[in-house]
Amino acid sequence: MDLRDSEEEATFRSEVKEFISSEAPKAKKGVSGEEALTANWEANQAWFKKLANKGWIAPAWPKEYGGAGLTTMQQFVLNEELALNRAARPMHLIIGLGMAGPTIIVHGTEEQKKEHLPGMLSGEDVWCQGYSEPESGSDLASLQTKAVRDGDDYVINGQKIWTTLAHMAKKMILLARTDADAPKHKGITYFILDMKSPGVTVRPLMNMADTHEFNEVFFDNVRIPKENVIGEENRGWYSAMTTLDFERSAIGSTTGMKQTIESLIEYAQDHAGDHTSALKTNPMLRYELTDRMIEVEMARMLSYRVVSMQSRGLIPNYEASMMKLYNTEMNQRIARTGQNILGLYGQLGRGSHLAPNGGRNCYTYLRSVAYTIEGGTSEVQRNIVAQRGLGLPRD
Amino acid sequence: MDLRDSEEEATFRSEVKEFISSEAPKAKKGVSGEEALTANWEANQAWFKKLANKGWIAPAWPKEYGGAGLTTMQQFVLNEELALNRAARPMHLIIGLGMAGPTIIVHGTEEQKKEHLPGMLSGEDVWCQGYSEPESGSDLASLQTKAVRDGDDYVINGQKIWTTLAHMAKKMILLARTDADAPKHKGITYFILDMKSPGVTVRPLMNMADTHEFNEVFFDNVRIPKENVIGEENRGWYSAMTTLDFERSAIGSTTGMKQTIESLIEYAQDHAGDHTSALKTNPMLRYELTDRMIEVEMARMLSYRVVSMQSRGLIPNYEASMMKLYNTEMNQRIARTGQNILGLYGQLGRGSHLAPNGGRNCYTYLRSVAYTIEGGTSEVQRNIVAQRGLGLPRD
Amino acid sequence: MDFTFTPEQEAFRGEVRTFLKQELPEDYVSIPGAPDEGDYEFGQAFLKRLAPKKWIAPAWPQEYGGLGLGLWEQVVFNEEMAYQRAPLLNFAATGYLGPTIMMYGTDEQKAQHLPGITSNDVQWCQGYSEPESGSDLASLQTKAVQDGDDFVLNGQKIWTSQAHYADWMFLLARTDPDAPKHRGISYFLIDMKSPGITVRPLINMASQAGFNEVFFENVRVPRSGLIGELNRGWYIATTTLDFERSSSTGYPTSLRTLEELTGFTKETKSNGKLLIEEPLIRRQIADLWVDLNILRFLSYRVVSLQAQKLVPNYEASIVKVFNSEYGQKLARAGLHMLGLYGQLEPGSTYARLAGGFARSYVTSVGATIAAGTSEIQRSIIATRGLGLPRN
Amino acid sequence: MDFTFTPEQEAFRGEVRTFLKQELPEDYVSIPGAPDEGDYEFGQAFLKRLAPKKWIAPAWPQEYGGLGLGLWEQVVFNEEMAYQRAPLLNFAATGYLGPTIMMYGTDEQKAQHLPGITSNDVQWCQGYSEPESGSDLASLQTKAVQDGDDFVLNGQKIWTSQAHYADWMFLLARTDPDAPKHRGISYFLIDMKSPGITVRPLINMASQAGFNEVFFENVRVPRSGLIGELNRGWYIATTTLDFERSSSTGYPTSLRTLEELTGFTKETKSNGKLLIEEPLIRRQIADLWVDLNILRFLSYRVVSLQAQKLVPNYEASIVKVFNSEYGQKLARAGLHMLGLYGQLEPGSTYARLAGGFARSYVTSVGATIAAGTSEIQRSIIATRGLGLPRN
Repeated sequence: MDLRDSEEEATFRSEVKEFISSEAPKAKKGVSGEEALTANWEANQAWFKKLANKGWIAPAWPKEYGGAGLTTMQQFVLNEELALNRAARPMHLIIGLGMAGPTIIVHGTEEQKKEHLPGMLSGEDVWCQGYSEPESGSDLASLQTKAVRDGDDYVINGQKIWTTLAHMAKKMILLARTDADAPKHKGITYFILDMKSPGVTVRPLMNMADTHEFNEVFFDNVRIPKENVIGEENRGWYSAMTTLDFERSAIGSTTGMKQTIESLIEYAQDHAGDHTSALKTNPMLRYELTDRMIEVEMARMLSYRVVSMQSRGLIPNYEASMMKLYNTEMNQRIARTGQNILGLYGQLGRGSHLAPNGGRNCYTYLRSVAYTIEGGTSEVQRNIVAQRGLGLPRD
Repeated sequence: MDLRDSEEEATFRSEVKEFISSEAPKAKKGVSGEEALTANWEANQAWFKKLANKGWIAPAWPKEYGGAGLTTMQQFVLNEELALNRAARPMHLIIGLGMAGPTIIVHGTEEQKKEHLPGMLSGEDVWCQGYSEPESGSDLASLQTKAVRDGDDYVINGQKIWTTLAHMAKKMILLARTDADAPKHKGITYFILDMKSPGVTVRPLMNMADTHEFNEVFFDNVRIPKENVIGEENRGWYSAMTTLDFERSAIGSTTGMKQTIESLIEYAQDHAGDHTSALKTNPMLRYELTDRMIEVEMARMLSYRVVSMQSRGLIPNYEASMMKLYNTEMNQRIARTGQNILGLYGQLGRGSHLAPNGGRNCYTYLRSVAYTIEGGTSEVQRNIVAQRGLGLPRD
Repeated sequence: MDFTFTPEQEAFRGEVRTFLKQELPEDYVSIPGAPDEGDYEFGQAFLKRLAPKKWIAPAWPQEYGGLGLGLWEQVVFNEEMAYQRAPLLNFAATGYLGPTIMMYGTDEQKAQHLPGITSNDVQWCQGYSEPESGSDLASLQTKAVQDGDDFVLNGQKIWTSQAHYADWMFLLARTDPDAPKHRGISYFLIDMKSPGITVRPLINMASQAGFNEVFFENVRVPRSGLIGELNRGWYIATTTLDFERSSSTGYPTSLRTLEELTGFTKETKSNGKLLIEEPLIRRQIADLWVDLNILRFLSYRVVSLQAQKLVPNYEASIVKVFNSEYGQKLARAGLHMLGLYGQLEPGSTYARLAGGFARSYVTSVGATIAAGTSEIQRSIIATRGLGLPRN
Repeated sequence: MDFTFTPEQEAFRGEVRTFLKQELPEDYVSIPGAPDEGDYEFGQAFLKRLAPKKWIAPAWPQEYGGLGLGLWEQVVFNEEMAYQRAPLLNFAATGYLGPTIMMYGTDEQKAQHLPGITSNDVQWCQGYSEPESGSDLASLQTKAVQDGDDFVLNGQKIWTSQAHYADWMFLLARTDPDAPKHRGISYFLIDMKSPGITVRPLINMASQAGFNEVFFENVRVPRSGLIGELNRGWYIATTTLDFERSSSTGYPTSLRTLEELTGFTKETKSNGKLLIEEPLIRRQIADLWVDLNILRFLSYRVVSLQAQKLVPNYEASIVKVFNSEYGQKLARAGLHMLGLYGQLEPGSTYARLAGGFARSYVTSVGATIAAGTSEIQRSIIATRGLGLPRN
């Protein structure tokens, strides 16, 4: 057992560090995660280009498809260094690079690879994911959007919801029902949809942070040519489950949370005099911050464990659920601690000139609620831990 | 709405106060509840005699049966004053005065009343309750102890558990099955058992506080004469559900918890120098104590509500469950706060010369676990609140 | 001891309820937090109809435009208003300023200001907080310097709710910089149209413009704008701050919200099961009800003290802590139960329960901080309620 | 980075496990807390069989009676011992005293004391705490005054575990009352049979006589009983205190307990349903497992720092806080799940899981206080880990 970098890992880490320090736009302290992405959009686009040139935009993809072919541990080091140095990560490309790309590599034809992969690898094409529907709840496979064959096309009618980035996306990976009579997992086909196709309507869903992250997408007789079916008809559910050796330790988010705590401390020390809840005079806040710090360290251990499993060729299962559960609930606690520290100023929005740290904590406070629900609720994760980790009977 | 005493209540309160101050043995600060009962047993026996002479040992019983015939609100004032002034209450008589007595008054014959009530009213006879059995869990009516008619007697075989005071008791109210074929609630008979009958064995169950509060009681061909059946054969379950207008606000226990907090504060202020966790230097303890204080005040409101309902002739239902739930869980929190304040000394037992306050907090810490389970677990109480208070469907 | 309202009080409650049902449209939905333009106009129209009934400040004496309601009748009225979520717009004036003028104002001041409040013709805002003062309000720096018959005001206020709608402001300013901080403050009334006043909105995280900064640059206040004695403003203001801690609207507001949430869990299925059939949700709902019941009686206790002419002290702090923390707990529980839909803004097609939980999740943050943080309240309870030494 | 044990380490684990399975009887039940007479004798007999394998202190160098195990091998050994609940009786000597003598002792002292520890012939107790010293150990008052070649000791120690069984004690005493408090303390070894020593048991709430008070009345200690330099005892002792914070036995101990509790909920029915089918219990069990997994890796991180010859600092405090608070949480959860039976004493017919939860509920109180309270640990984390200013 050795929690240190091996010699190779240390060498790779230096390479990454140097690359970031010479090439990445300088980031502000306390900025991480989604913030780092949008804070300085144009500089970041240039930076992503450089990442792409090195293959580090798709670090896990095989070299033959334009990736860097990194090992899991190298990916981990890359992600950790990007986060530690507050370099922006191309999170807007995640659906393309992390889901659509790997699926096309495994199930796509040569033509499909040629058509779709380059735009992903250059960082130019934003993709979105059309899985969730209003009635489907946590049982995704119950989706109702229909695709009916008509000549060389399929005609799509229906609706998706919670579609992140739909308003910026060029393409969508879309699951639609092609056989209404088959058992629910066996009548679904996996399509690639050009978002500019006639009949596609994107409508924003404004959340309580008043930001535009989610959309509804409506399909009104939208035509998709049959060349855009990935894999076999009616086997789309299984194609959608494909993933490459994607590094799952979430080390970037854990590191980001640690930086959030650090920025709160910094803020509290700078503004001890003029706030309702000053760190120095309020021992409760000291304890709260300390407990959050303990929790972040705990989260890091869970990240380490997951990457360690992956690097030994194991597939994290309930271990990843533990991490998701822990991280998202911790994120809410951090946001609340933040609000306690910032006092009345914490409630100011991003547009306000008096909002501390540009209103970032308030954004986290609002956004963190959904994290515990998206991608499997906390209760679903607990049940996975109970069943797979403890061998308890199914709920 | 008026939370103050009415004129009549105020007059009665003065009478009680005066009586306590002239007649009750002087109690130590910080002593309440079960402690007050056992702390000074002989002086307390004399005091209970005086209470009995005034009829205040059975305040709710009708005057014709030797009670004081007090209103609910007067009982409440009596209980509150006893607690506020730390006067011992005859808690060892509760099964006789609160359960057996009222049942005999309603369902008993004249002979039964003459035989059993005087010993209760004089405070001489301790009673215990034979309801729970090892296999019955929270479904009491599933009891298996059998009573078989044999001439003028019934012959009892079986076992009871969690029988408080069985080792001191003269008589037991015993539920036993007389018809094994009837539906479970309809084959049970209500007996009075002389604890000195041949075949009765009492075995202590020592709890983790190393105190003897619970017992097992075994019946091996124990004979009970038929005169000791209360009410009809096979209708015992319904007799057992009888209660008189018993004051249920638990104001004594709430007041006792407040006194526990006060004694912790006193202790902490006196011993600030020589403990691992001193109140003055540890802001966390201040906050903990404050939160416990808030909670006790909240519990008092629930007590007031219950007595107010009763005094209007209403029967507290889910309101009493709320109180039970809240009080017992709060009691655990108070005990934990106490342990945090007492530091290493908190772990010393009652026999130890260094144990603070005679080891009382450690006793509460150990005993408070069972309170949330006895008399309906917290989950049962929550379900009553959900069903009856909120009209939610049954679990 | 008597825990019931009298038949007369219950009849009054019925009257208020009937009136509100008539006056608030059936599809009326009130969203917590700062009112937007439409909310504000709707609220003003509603208050115009309350005024003829003398229900703007029904507890005030009749000579000042109220009905002289008793304390418990006022509780009944407040409960109904809060439960029906009737708009409350000039609360600072009816709650704090009016009683202050009645107690400390001259006859001229009473005649000038009280009728405009009860007729709802004049809107007020409160100018206490300043950027540098934090939780120690008495450290305020806005200065008022005597100049002939006037005072000249310079400085800045912050967190001023609805300043952009207000006609007048009542505020605290320092009139003696050399005195100990509590003894150099005076209490003023200022016409918001006076030259030198600038109002700048602060956008909160729900993108509402509810709070403002207000800047004063050589603003002249005539002597008639001074309430009570010079330099006694701190003591005048704290008398009325005690009213805020003991407000009795927390319980009915939460009652309505919890009723709706409970209803939602009884009607909504998730994965084929009613939400309320989930034991974890069932447990959470039961616990929320237990706490709400307690909150109710804690509030009544404070009123009962007031009815005995006693000044609620740490008892009011307990209500304040419990009420504001309960609001946060309820908002979080609600958002959790509503799932992803809970986070949508009010007005969105998919928003559940009109988006109220998202909004109260946002606005409940301020509640544990405004008017004395929970920490300060706990400190009051520790020293006054428990007799602990000061921190 | 590599999170696996080597095949050699796993083989060693297997060897330890096999040995323990052989040596501990099948019906062996270990109850947490202070050993009673029977437990103590059983433990001594067991240690007698460990000694020939040099497993009393396997990490010590071979010259002192150990095997010179590496750090990770020691973790493996400790994990197996803790998981099998093997008796640990002379822990203060193997954990703290031994390393101290190796680092600061003379060759004579090493020769005199180390072999007795690894052969398990000499039992030791630790004399640090005093009644008045509270959490500030350095304020200790027991005095040692030089008198010819001896020191004369007067004073009192408290919380001295197993003093009634011990042959020797290592303790701290004040040798210079005029120096600043940390600089006037020396580190002594004392034969418990010396005239003037009185041991008095303290009964804990589980009615166990685990702790003692120890009184010294003119006890003479020869010069050979002084470890290291005069007046440097505080610094000698704190070096070894760091070992306690980073002990790696918390995880395997809790693992065993949680496994048993989980097994219990899978086998036990209540009202016709398995306990584990109750969603609230299911959730509690899942959360306990998540936390336990974390505890494991937090512990390994501390070892990893030590393996790099770094001194664990706030990282060890995190483990201490988390471990002791986890123990309390687990004990409470267990008692809750066991129902009324949970509260019965070990040995009772109805006690479930051998009454272990009742006992650990009792003993877990001390865990958050002994060796630096949770508050002190949090304070270390705040200042060293977060860079916050001191309180």
